[in-house]
Amino acid sequence: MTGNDLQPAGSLPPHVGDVVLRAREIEKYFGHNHVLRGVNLDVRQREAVMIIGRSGSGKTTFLRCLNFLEEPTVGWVEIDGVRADANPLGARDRGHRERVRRLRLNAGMVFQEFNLFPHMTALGNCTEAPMRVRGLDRRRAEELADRFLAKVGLADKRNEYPSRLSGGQKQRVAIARALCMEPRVLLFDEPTSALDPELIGEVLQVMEELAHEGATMIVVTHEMHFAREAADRVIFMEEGIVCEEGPPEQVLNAPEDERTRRFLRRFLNVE
Amino acid sequence: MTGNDLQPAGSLPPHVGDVVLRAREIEKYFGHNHVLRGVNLDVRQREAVMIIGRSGSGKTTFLRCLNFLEEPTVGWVEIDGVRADANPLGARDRGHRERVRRLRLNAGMVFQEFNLFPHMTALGNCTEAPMRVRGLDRRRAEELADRFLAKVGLADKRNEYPSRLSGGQKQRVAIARALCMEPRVLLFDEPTSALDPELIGEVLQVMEELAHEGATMIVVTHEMHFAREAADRVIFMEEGIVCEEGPPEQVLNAPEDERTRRFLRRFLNVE
Amino acid sequence: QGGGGSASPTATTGSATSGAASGSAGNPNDLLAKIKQAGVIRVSTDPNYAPQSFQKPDGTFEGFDIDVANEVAKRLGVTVKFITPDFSAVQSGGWAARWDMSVGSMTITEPRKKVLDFTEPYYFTPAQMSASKKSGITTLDGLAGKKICVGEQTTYQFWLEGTLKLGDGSSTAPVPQGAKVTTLKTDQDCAQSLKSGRSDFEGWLSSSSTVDDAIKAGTPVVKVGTPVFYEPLGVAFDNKGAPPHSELLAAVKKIIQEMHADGTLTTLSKKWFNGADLTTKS
Amino acid sequence: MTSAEIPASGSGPIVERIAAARRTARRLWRLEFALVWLALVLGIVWVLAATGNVDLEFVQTWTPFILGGVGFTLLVCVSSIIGAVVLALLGALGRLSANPLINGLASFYVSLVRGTPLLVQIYFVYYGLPQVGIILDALPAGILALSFNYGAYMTEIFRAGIQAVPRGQQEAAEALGMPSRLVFRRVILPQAFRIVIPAIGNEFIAMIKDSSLVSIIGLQEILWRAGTAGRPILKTIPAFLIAALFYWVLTIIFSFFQERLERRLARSDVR
Amino acid sequence: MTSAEIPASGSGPIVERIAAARRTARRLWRLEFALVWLALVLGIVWVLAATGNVDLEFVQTWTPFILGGVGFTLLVCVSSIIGAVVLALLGALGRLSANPLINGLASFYVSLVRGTPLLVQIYFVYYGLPQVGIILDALPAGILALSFNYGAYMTEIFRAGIQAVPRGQQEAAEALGMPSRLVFRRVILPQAFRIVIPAIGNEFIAMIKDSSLVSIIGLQEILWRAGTAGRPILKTIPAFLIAALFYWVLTIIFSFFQERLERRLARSDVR
Ligand SMILES: Nc1ncnc2c1ncn2[C@@H]1O[C@H](COP(=O)(O)OP(=O)(O)OP(=O)(O)O)[C@@H](O)[C@H]1O
Ligand SMILES: Nc1ncnc2c1ncn2[C@@H]1O[C@H](COP(=O)(O)OP(=O)(O)OP(=O)(O)O)[C@@H](O)[C@H]1O
Ligand SMILES: [Mg+2]
Ligand SMILES: [Mg+2]
Repeated sequence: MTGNDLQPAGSLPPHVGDVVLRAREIEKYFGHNHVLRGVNLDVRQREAVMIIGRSGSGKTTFLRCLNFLEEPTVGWVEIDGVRADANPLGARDRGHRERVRRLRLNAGMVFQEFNLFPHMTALGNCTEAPMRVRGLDRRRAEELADRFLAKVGLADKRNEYPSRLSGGQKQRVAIARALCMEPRVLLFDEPTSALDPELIGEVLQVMEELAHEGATMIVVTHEMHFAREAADRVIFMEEGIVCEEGPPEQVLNAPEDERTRRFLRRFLNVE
Repeated sequence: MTGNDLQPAGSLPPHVGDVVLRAREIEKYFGHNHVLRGVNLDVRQREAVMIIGRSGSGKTTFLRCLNFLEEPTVGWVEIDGVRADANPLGARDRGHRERVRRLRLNAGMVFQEFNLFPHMTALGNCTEAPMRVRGLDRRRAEELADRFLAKVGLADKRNEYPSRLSGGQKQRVAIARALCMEPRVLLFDEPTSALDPELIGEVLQVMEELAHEGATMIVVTHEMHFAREAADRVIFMEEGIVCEEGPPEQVLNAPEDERTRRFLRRFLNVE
Repeated sequence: QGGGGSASPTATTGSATSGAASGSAGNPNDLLAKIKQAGVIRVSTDPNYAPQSFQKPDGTFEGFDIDVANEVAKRLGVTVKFITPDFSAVQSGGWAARWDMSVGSMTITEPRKKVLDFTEPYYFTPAQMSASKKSGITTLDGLAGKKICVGEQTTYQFWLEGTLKLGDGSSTAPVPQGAKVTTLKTDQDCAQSLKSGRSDFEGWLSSSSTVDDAIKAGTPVVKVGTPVFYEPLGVAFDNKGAPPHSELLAAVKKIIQEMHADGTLTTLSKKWFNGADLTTKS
Repeated sequence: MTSAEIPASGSGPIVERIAAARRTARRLWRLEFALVWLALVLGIVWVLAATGNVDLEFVQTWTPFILGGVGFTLLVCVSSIIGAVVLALLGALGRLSANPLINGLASFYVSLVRGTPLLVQIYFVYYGLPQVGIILDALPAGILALSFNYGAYMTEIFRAGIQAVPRGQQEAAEALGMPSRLVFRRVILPQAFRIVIPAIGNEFIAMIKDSSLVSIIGLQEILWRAGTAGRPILKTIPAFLIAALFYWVLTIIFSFFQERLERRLARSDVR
Repeated sequence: MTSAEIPASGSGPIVERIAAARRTARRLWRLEFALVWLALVLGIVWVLAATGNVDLEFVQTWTPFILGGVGFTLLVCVSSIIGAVVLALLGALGRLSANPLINGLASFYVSLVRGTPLLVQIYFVYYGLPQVGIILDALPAGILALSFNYGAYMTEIFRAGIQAVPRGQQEAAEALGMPSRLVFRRVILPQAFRIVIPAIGNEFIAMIKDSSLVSIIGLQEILWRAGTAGRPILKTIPAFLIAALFYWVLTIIFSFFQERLERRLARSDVR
């Protein structure tokens, strides 16, 4: 292992294990816009990390840098022993692309807009990558898919096309699709913000279960209630850096940083 | 006036005036789907009515029936003395269309998705209908528009095109656009649900001000906090009928109807 | 098809066959040998020109050119396969061996002789001037200063423009003073234009048989004057075609001479051109 | 019919009465529509007959001959459209390639072929290529020229189709660790195909008529046969009318199937 | 270039170094791209020269004559495109009309004209209409036929464009009390126009070449002049090449302006 482990602020919950994801000194420029200014993160097994912060603070960008959907300008990411370095001009560098691809195998991503494949059924969405990337045969891939579809409560929708699912159901299929790759870490970007209030419950419930069952996950969210209940650690970002970090009780109830306090005040006002 | 006034449940707040909007026995079928099953509503001047209810209960459909964007199957609506009757096959009936058009002049609508005209500036959006429908000359229309744009805090954005405005700014322009027709009643359909949490505050603030200044408005909303603070009356709909109706403290804190209780429980759980 | 074949004496056919046989003894690479081996000669034709070449409703070809081609093939001991490329491609040479011979009433002109090899003329078409009835013109001189319609890129157009050089060196009548040229896609389009009731031009120049047919079909025109020139029309070969074709050329030249001599061509001409013998200029 | 009567008259539930009235109205509409077409067709036939362009004897004699070109036209079109789709796929990949060599080749092809007339291209393939030793028969030459020509136009259609697949689809596939070839083949292409089907249908209809240009190299398709039949006897107009009728019928038949296909795809295409 | 060097070498802030590297790479890309085109053009010229198709004397003598057709082609195209746009607007309105008479007329027009070859239509206008007493000169006849033909295709483009304007735009305008004519003229049409500009550009490019068909009625446009110049001296291929070059240049010039227009519109078109 290359990186020296970071000492997380506050004590660790007892159920967490070894570090599975390391991100070091992640910086990201969009043109001259310095969006991430050196972010470090260690995530341990079975840990649920929630990232909060105001709009434009760089939360989404950071999450996308973790699996290189956005190429960081500086820094590196290591997931389960696969490390990829920032390579801002590496679009045509085959070695880099292959490293990134292997890194992604261990990082399941659930998008805000679901991004299900509309031409495949729920089952097809879940078996496509396991069969073609992990090389499972159809029978085993379908077993796996059925197991995870059942876990998110959609066993009976396995043969539906996405166009016939509700928003909450779509988001749950997206979660199942990510789970079917059996990744070490799950990345969620505001998984409920495209849903209407009725559907949010469905998805949050599944995520809470995942957290309690010990999935390792990093979640960008605006749902403070959810963060309070399901997070092992909350990270507050502002202008591309981590301002405050610690157990939810501490960050959400007794923030030390002035900016965190201001943010939470504004936020709770609206709700 | 045709309709006998309904007796609203609970006592009326002191600031309200005469009835300006009457809707009687509104029923609506989509094909065989009976979405509204006879809804009655009287709204008095300076009253702020909020409609809540679960997804699919018919809130949007009812609001759209009020200004005939959706043609009701049965019933009638009267706004400020202009009455239009349900005429489900009246698409080619000129008299009906003209009546509906006059009725709409007194009912400003603010859409969930803003629906600003992308090829006109904020000012253009606000002056278009006053000039061409109300027949104001350009100077007077612009005066009016500037006044309302200032009211929603966008005096400096008058010459911007919608594509260069944030979501909250767009929604506020949409409110100013509706205000420029100086309608008797304002209809809002979930005016904040297309906005991200940061932008919701902007819009709710403007609406709260409008309510306090005595605008007559009907708002479909999921923002319970907002309903509690700004509503004179809250209506709970379920399966196309009004289940419960009354001052916000009563409906939201001590609902009588079992369905309302269940809804509020679910809802507050999520938040 | 083509009753012309039966009109030819059997003896002539026999002698031609023997002549061709001696040719094949010559160069086995010559086009002639290849054609004989295949038993088929590919002949280009443009079936837009009755009575020289047109199609029957069943798709088979008929007309004067068709009969001539069939007779030539018969005397070579082979059968004909007709091909219908655009005329402009036939006259420009460079056939890429897609067809072997053109029996398409092609006027022998000096420029064409640079890219094509011609036989002697197998007949001559009189170029007949006509005038629309509406114009009231009845003489060639009456067309001075008037508009005359011709098919695009025809010898008629070149004559009107003063650039026509006939390959047999024969002379042509003088062009009416100040006549202006109007072109349409084909000769028939000129007739179609008049028949539709248009009056974009007063005169029309085409072959006498085309003019006759148009008059028969009700086109409001009258013939004016005698033919302004006689086009010599020959059988043509691509002169830079890949397989050498000198033996084929010689054989066909000989056959055309024989057909002139034994009256076959005269018979065919009379059959197709309302009894007129166009095998000589007269 | 005036719509006011409908809800009042008749018996049974209102929804049935409205549905019945709608059905009647729709049937009436279709009838009127059909009558307009009928009247127009008859009008055209009448004018043609009155001007002596409908010559029954000519029609009887020559229709089979002209009809003989239909098979030919279809053979040319179907082969060419297949060729064009293959070329267009390669072209679109090239136009989207990051490799300047491939991109340059593809965009040169599109520019050159779209920039020059089909007639010249056909002429060139048939009469020009032999100069460099490539001698093609008329049929393959015609198909080749049409394929290249339509391939260039369809390259742009495919490119637009591929670009219209939402970016999130690619990201979702990449996040699952799929290599780029697989992403293209399994995720992008199937969705792009659905998008471009209507445009490809249009091209096919256009090609049915453009294919008449191959007559310049001696292919006896419909229009050429019509000209040949009509010209020598100065009946070009009746002959062309027969040809036009065949083309029209062909496109109507084809449009019918195209619409059905589109509607089928549209059903499962809703995202 | 391998990308690993870039961030390491050079001085100044990393963002400058990356930007510089990107610029270099982009410049190199453009250079390679331009070289590919240059090589292809030279290659074509070389092959043509080698096969004796570039005859400088012929080019010198005849280019001015063929060039004389450019003005003619442009005159025909520009007039026709204007006529086509007018017809297409009327056609699209008709195709969207609820009136069966108008709808029937419009759809008949589209079906008939799209279903038959342009060549036949030109022929018919020139030789057929005189039979009913309408005698047009070649130029107006050609423009009329082209206008009708392209008008039919563009009807469908306009219809799609109008239908692509989001439904919410119409509802917003109606809710402001605008009568339907005003809604169409002020809200729908301006937005539809922006949507269809690229498609209209394509049609114009196609028309530049299709206009060569008007030579059938003796109009001396580019291709006809090329044929006239080349045929008597048996140089059809060189003549056609000159014509093709003119067409190509015309479309390149036109495409350039079209792309600029599209880019300008795209900027303000973001909703
Ligand atoms: N593709 C991009 N190109 C240029 N700038 C971008 C891009 N994506 C994001 N940005 C900018 O980067 C900054 C951070 O964006 P980011 O999406 O990470 O914020 P966020 O914290 O996720 O906000 P939100 O809560 O609104 O989703 C913003 O200023 C944004 O404008
Ligand atoms: N245009 C339509 N055609 C057919 N059915 C419709 C249409 N619009 C709405 N419906 C149906 O009518 C019912 C009520 O829909 P409506 O949009 O009024 O609900 P809502 O209370 O506004 O819900 P939400 O809170 O999700 O917006 C739903 O069952 C819906 O499926
Ligand atoms: Mg974000
Ligand atoms: Mg709603």
